[in-house]
Amino acid sequence: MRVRVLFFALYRDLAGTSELELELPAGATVETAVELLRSQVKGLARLPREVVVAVNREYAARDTPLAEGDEVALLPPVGGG
Amino acid sequence: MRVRVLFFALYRDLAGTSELELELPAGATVETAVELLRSQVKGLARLPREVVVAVNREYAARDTPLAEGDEVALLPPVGGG
Amino acid sequence: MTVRTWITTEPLDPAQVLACVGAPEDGAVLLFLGIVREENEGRRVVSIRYDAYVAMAERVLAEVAREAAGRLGTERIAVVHRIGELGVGEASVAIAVSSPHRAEAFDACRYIIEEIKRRLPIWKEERYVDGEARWLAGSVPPVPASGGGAS
Amino acid sequence: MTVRTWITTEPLDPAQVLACVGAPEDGAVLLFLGIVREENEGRRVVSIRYDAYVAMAERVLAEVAREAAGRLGTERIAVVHRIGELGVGEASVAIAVSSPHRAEAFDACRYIIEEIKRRLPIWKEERYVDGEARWLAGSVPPVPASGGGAS
Repeated sequence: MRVRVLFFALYRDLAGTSELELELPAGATVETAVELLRSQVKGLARLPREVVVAVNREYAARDTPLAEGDEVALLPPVGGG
Repeated sequence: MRVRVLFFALYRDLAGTSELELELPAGATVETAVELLRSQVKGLARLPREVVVAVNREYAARDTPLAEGDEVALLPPVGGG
Repeated sequence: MTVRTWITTEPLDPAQVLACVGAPEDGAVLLFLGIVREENEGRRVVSIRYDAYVAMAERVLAEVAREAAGRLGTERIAVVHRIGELGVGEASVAIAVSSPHRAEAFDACRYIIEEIKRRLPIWKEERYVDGEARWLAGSVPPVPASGGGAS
Repeated sequence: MTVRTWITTEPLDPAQVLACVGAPEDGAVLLFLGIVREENEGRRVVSIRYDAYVAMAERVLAEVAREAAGRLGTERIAVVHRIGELGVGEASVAIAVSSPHRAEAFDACRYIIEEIKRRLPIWKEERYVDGEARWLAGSVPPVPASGGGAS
């Protein structure tokens, strides 16, 4: 399956892009996606362990299962105001 | 000595005036003035015990000594906002 | 810039009060408005007449604002209290504060309105749709325990 | 009247946000403004660039405001967050609430700004007079402990 991955702020700087498509094995979770990105995308090897992930615009746990077409966002620690 | 007495809100309604001059004996305190007013001014016999008094625009204790020309105000419980 | 407090019979202008505060080092601005409500204790209100011991209210309001400045850490405070007859929806009090951080702004703004309700020599006569009017119960302000003998 | 929240790149207008709240039954109106400060952690700031995951920030901001409405007891809440490049003294966030009594207004307004700082997917890149820029450290938002197995 394929998901759409978004990068913001510092993680966009690390990834060198704001967005990419990622091919994942069946049964993949958020954790699978993060580890794949870490190994496949130059710059993301430095992604910290505490990376926050949102799936379809909701904060998501590491074991959240992913589905075809999901929007997966990698977020540095946040804060408006 | 003479002091100027001011009445506000409900106490002005009770006194039937917003202001009067009061002649006091030497050594008079706030308490002296309140008791004199209570006995001399029709309507002020109903003045409650908890009457708040300000002398020269400062909240004052009952034993505060008064002086010639003081501005003594009888205030119902207050509250702006 | 310094603490500004005043009493007025004119309608309040929130923008004017806000314009009294703010500085390059401030990250938080807070504006509070107290408004005449259409209902109080189950009765339909037409207006409230605010009576004041003006000279003393000006003094106490300035004192409250100075105390709040101590909590706020800045002098950027503006407080205005309106008196006279106010209709439903009209503002009786406007408080603006600004400070580098928000915690102090919330604390100081809240302090000012609480002390206004506790200590300001102002009285409210509420007027109802049925034509009746009554003085609202106030609170007994803090009074010194003793005048301390002869002055 | 209902809760209103939005994200914009335009300068904020406090009067517009204030105008979104207020009702005849309300006695308290509170307006909070968050402002770009000229100094942070001892460094002289020129501007802050606010980056956002806009679609999600809109969703989270609406969620925060709905939670605040539960505390406030009214739906009279307006919150706007600005993004893009903001100079010193410009407002990044404006929050207005109104309610019958002041305690709930202070509580709800404070809740909204705290949750905005804790949960809103927005990031700040601070730019300094020396030409340097850096992403400010944010906070880790509350994330569900488990995705709960297959969906």
